[in-house]
Amino acid sequence: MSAISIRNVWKEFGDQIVLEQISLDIAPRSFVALVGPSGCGKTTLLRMLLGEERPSRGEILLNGEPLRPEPDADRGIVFQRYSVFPHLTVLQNVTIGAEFKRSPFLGRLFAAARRAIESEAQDLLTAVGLQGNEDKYPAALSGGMQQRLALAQALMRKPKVLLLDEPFGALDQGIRREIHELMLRLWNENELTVVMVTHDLSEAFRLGTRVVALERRRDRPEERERYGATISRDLPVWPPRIANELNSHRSRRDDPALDGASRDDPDAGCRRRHHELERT
Amino acid sequence: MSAISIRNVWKEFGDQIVLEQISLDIAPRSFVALVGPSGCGKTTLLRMLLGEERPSRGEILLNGEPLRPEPDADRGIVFQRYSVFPHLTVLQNVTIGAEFKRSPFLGRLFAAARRAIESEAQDLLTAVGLQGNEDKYPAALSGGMQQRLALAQALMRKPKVLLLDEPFGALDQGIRREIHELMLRLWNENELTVVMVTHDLSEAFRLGTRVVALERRRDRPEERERYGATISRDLPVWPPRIANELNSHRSRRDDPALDGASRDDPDAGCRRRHHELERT
Amino acid sequence: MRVLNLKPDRSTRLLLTCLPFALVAGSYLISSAVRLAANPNDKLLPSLERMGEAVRSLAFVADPRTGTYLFWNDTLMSLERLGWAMLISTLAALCIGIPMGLLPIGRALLSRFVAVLSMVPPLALLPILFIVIGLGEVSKIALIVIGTLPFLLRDLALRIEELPREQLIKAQTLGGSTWHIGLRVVLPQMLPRLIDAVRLSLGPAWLFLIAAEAIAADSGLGYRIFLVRRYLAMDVILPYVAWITLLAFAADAALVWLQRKLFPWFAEARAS
Amino acid sequence: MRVLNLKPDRSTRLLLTCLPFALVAGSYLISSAVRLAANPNDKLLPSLERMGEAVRSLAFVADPRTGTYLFWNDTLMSLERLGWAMLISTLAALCIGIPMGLLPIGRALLSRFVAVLSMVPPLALLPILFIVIGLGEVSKIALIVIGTLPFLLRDLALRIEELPREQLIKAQTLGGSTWHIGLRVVLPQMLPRLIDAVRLSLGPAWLFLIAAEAIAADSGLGYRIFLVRRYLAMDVILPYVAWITLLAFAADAALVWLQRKLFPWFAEARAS
Amino acid sequence: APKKDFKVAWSIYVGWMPWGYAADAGIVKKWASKYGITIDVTQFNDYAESFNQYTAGTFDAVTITNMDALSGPAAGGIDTTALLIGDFSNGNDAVILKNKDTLQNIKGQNINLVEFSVSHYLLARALESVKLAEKDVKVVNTSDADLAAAFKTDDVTAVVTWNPIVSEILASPDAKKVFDSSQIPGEILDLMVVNTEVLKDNPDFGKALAGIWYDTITLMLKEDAGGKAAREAMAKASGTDLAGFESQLAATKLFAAPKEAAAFAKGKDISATMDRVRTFLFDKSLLGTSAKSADAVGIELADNTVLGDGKNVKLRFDASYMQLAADGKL
Ligand SMILES: Nc1ncnc2c1ncn2[C@@H]1O[C@H](COP(=O)(O)OP(=O)(O)OP(=O)(O)O)[C@@H](O)[C@H]1O
Ligand SMILES: Nc1ncnc2c1ncn2[C@@H]1O[C@H](COP(=O)(O)OP(=O)(O)OP(=O)(O)O)[C@@H](O)[C@H]1O
Ligand SMILES: [Mg+2]
Ligand SMILES: [Mg+2]
Repeated sequence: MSAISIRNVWKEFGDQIVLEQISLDIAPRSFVALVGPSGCGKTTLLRMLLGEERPSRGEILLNGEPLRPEPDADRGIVFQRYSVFPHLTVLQNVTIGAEFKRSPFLGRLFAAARRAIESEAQDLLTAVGLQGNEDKYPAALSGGMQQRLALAQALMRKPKVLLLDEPFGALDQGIRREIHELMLRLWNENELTVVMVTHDLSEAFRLGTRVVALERRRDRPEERERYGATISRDLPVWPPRIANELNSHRSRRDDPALDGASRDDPDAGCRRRHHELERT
Repeated sequence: MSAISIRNVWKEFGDQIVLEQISLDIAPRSFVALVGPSGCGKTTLLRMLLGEERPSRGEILLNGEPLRPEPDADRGIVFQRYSVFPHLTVLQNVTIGAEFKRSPFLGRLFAAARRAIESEAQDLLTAVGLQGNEDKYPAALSGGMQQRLALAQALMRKPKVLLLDEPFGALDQGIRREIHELMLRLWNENELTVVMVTHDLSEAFRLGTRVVALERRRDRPEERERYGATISRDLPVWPPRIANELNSHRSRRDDPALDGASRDDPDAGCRRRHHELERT
Repeated sequence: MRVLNLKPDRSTRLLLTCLPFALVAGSYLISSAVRLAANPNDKLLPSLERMGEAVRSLAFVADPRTGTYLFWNDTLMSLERLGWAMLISTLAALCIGIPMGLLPIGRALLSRFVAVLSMVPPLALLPILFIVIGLGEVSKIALIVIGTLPFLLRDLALRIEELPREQLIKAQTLGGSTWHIGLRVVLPQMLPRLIDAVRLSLGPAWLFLIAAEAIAADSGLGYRIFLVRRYLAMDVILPYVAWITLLAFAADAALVWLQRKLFPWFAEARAS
Repeated sequence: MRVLNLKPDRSTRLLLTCLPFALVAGSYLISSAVRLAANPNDKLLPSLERMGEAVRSLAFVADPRTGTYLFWNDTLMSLERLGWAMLISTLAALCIGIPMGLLPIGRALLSRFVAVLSMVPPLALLPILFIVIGLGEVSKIALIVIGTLPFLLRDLALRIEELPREQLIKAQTLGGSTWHIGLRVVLPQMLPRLIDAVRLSLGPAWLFLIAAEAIAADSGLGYRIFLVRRYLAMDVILPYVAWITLLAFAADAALVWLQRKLFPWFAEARAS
Repeated sequence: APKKDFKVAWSIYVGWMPWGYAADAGIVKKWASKYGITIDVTQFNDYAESFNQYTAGTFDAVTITNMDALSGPAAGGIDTTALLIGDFSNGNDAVILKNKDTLQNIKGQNINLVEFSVSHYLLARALESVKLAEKDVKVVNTSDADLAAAFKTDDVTAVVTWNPIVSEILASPDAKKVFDSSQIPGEILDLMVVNTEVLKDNPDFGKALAGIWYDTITLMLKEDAGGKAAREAMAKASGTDLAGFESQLAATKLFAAPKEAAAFAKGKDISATMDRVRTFLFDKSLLGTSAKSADAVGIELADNTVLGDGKNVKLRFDASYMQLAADGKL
């Protein structure tokens, strides 16, 4: 499966301590929402999970093994912007991952092999609602469509872990709502552990199975350099939301994602948590 | 005062009709929120109010006089982005309007004249909550702070009409809420007629005294070119919100702005209107 | 109304565009007429007829010695040199510039070196160039390559560094190797940008071509200009300069067209 | 680990940076030694001592004819010409480029003209230039100005057009006149960008300087190089070329420093 | 107002170095003030540009060879007077082959030279002497400043050029001189020419130039400290050292005395030389596109006989100023 263990991780940039003493165990198939004030190190933590940065102290394990120290196909990522390749069409953006896998020299497939992955990619595009846009370039898509494309692209390589850095931060409110549903569905249907950074508390509570807040314990200007952020809250979301067991019959229990999205006031539960978070 | 009359205005770009038959009378001190789907011509209408574009047919009157056909100091504007000057400090961004007014050759004031307008600018900065940031450059400000600065900058020249084109569209939810309050306060305290374009219905209902929706009556692809958008809804906001009469005693009636912002569920009234708008 | 907001209509615009050209042409014709009135043999500012005649005899009368039409032969030779040089420059820029911009090791190895190289005045190094690669066509092409390559390299490396880091990371999370990333993420995005850089370096390229042809050649536009400069044959020089300008303009337009045609995604992506 | 992710540490980086320089120096020394062994009088690749000696006699022994130290005098003259030329170019670019980029009328009037002008190879027009403005310092400065100004103009106009339209409208709603906007909105934002453009055009500027000095001058770095070229005095040419490279580098670094110092807002604004 | 200010252009070449020295040493100033005029002496690095400027009218006088005087200013319609004959090339110009001893071997080779210059003329004369024609070789135009370096490459096997480049090239062991200007003495003349109209209106300008020239020559040829210092200064100014400069001087027949120069100007040889030169130039269509024959541009010799079109005399040899100098009447 795909459990992540963060064990007593510190991160320093030169003299500045950004994160201190982060320990977190993430169960397989969780959806962890990471919140916290701007500049507290959320992106830094994500980049460590990605392997782009290494912890200054401590270690990160993926399924008990030390993390590969560079980004790789077992961890997918969606950024707020620049996630898709502007020079590739929508379809090519999705197939490129498979092409990398199967064609070590050219990074490109032809004929039958190409058609096979294209049909796979088509399915993914349909799943994210981009069917019919295969031959467009990303610049011709709206922001929301680009983020859907980025999701499809990331899912093509079937990563065990999906990392999201404010993926919907630049989207309009209405579009955001739609894409939240999509996100929940994708999480539900794929064997994914998700870690998502967000600024938006209601988004965190709407999507996550668990909300983790990072915060600096001491935040006076003169202390900024010397003290990093650490985990200040770690709340399971209520009512508990569990991903669909894949390949088991679907009706075994309510689909929590669809349930969450169709309740009349989806924010009610969240609000309570909000207050809890804000009471500091 | 500052009444705006839009009289049977059409706007065409080449063969494409963007707006048709727009007629609208805007009372002094109103706060008109302009909503409508993307690309329906909201910005175009705003640009005509600004004088940057001229109507193809019809006319626009400001206090009964034809509008000056170019942007001028009687109409202020705040855009979603790029509103402030990156090469000027916060303080300079606010003073520059006054400098333009008083110094036709250098566009720059010195010594006592400078100090006078600087203190005026300081007051405005305090009003928008930017005190202490006078000497920073805009790049060092967050998005929300930049928009506050843009408001202060626009108010410095005491425009009769303030035009806003999705001024808060790029802001985070939390910051948006704060700046809404600020906006209502500024509208209330300055002798302003405001026209604001927004994508966000709840924002429209939270801020406006009147919500005007633009829409294309015929929107099939083959008709797009030949039919422009027109006003499909024109709703006063309930309960009616009236700007403070300036220089009259404040307690004469409830401050509607503060009232609106402090109610427990500010969206309740709006929701009803929402439904009305969506029932088309 | 502010001058800033005065938008001349189509015909006024056309008129304004033509105005400076007309002024230059007019002042040429007048000065030329004045000088020719004083000395009918004056060579500095020949009349239009003189230039036309010179062009006619170069372009449409075969040279008795070589049997070629000098004007066209010169053009062909120069364009060939320029074409080869720019091709080599561009390919070299891609082969060296991509590793240099993409890999931290490449950057450490080359960026300073290329920065220094780009400051060396190539004309001053001609003697060494001759010794190393001889005096034939190769040396002319080499001079242009040496003159343009450092700029192309630096520009390319810069553009690669400007690529959002997110893209490179994304490519890695899709399982791409360094080679994959260079080939399928960086290279195709650099091609249109390289065209922009080539457009910018065409000016210097012409300069170096003319300089190279001035130094040792038996044909070419620069050769002819410098040859006839010995007897101040401005009736040949001026049409040649005009022709070079036209060719440069055409090359530039062709590159713009090529960029739009080959990389339809680029214009949109750049705008956004 | 992917090569892409290999980040050499400080000392490796230093080593890598020095490597190509060392290679060039090494191969020079070896070839020089080989040639000198075959012919001790070989002038093409002089030994370091020879070059040192040549520099010493130029830099630290007064010229009997003029009583000056030739090396320093050459440097001074060249830098003076270059400095004046770039100053004039820059000022002219501002005075013409801002109206050209900002006003629709200016754009209609000049943009095509400058585009064509930038394609004219200035070297080919040298004789006319010398006639029109004489042979003094002015003509050398003029050649550099003519060679660099069209680029600066086009670049500046482009940068102005890249300014968000919102800024110009905002300035108008603050009551700014066209003059105000040019002076307080456009000009200050263009200055740091102009420094970038000047940095780019310094390379061509050196080229034109050397070309001008090669034809008509009695001092200057380019003059000296062309004078001693007849004797294949590489012991003078190579140090001069190295010196020019160093000067060019220093000028570039100075401009970068200036930009950072004078326009602290620019780096942040460009990054965002 | 009568013209008082005159401009003289000179370029760096062994036979013309005295002009630069004269300007630096104050000799120019001395003679100019004697005649109440000013003379501005400008140095060019690039020879062709110097006489182009003269042709275009920017200068009143220029140092030039007899051949370029005809193809440049004279063919360009500027009536020009050869005021001073300074020297003729007596070995300063040479045909050099790589690893071949005789001129015959030149057949079929690429010859690098400055096209249409005196080198080209020398080549034509050399070919003539072994019954070859220009079609038997291939001429490649090469800038003079780069010929020394070019000869070091394998591509280049034959060059024609002038000093100091000749001695530079001959320093390499594989270079063999197979023909030089000492075999056609008196054909390549180094002149100081003046715009005829200017000279006619201002004979003092001509007198001053003659005075400057012979003063300087006398000074530099003295075998004393002053002469050596002058030669050393000229050597440095031309980018070489004393020995190099003197070897170049040795290959130059400098007319030390004005008498000698005047006599040469009046001699018969010039007529034959100029006839050869104009035929050569006409063959190369360098007498102007409209020239129908070598007679198109008239040349007036010192004895007032005219070669070619008497109605279009543009180049005149005038011995009178040299004669004045010889007679000590300046
Ligand atoms: N490569 C780096 N070198 C030095 N400092 C860095 C680096 N990356 C991040 N930092 C610093 O680490 C701190 C945390 O940055 P990070 O981007 O992780 O914050 P964040 O929580 O993602 O903020 P935001 O919500 O604004 O995205 C910041 O103070 C930042 O300046
Ligand atoms: N200068 C112009 N020339 C031609 N067409 C234009 C111009 N400006 C706007 N349009 C067209 O007019 C229509 C309306 O554009 P406008 O920007 O006013 O829409 P909008 O309602 O502001 O959209 P959004 O909500 O996306 O900002 C669009 O179809 C656009 O393409
Ligand atoms: Mg972040
Ligand atoms: Mg809009």
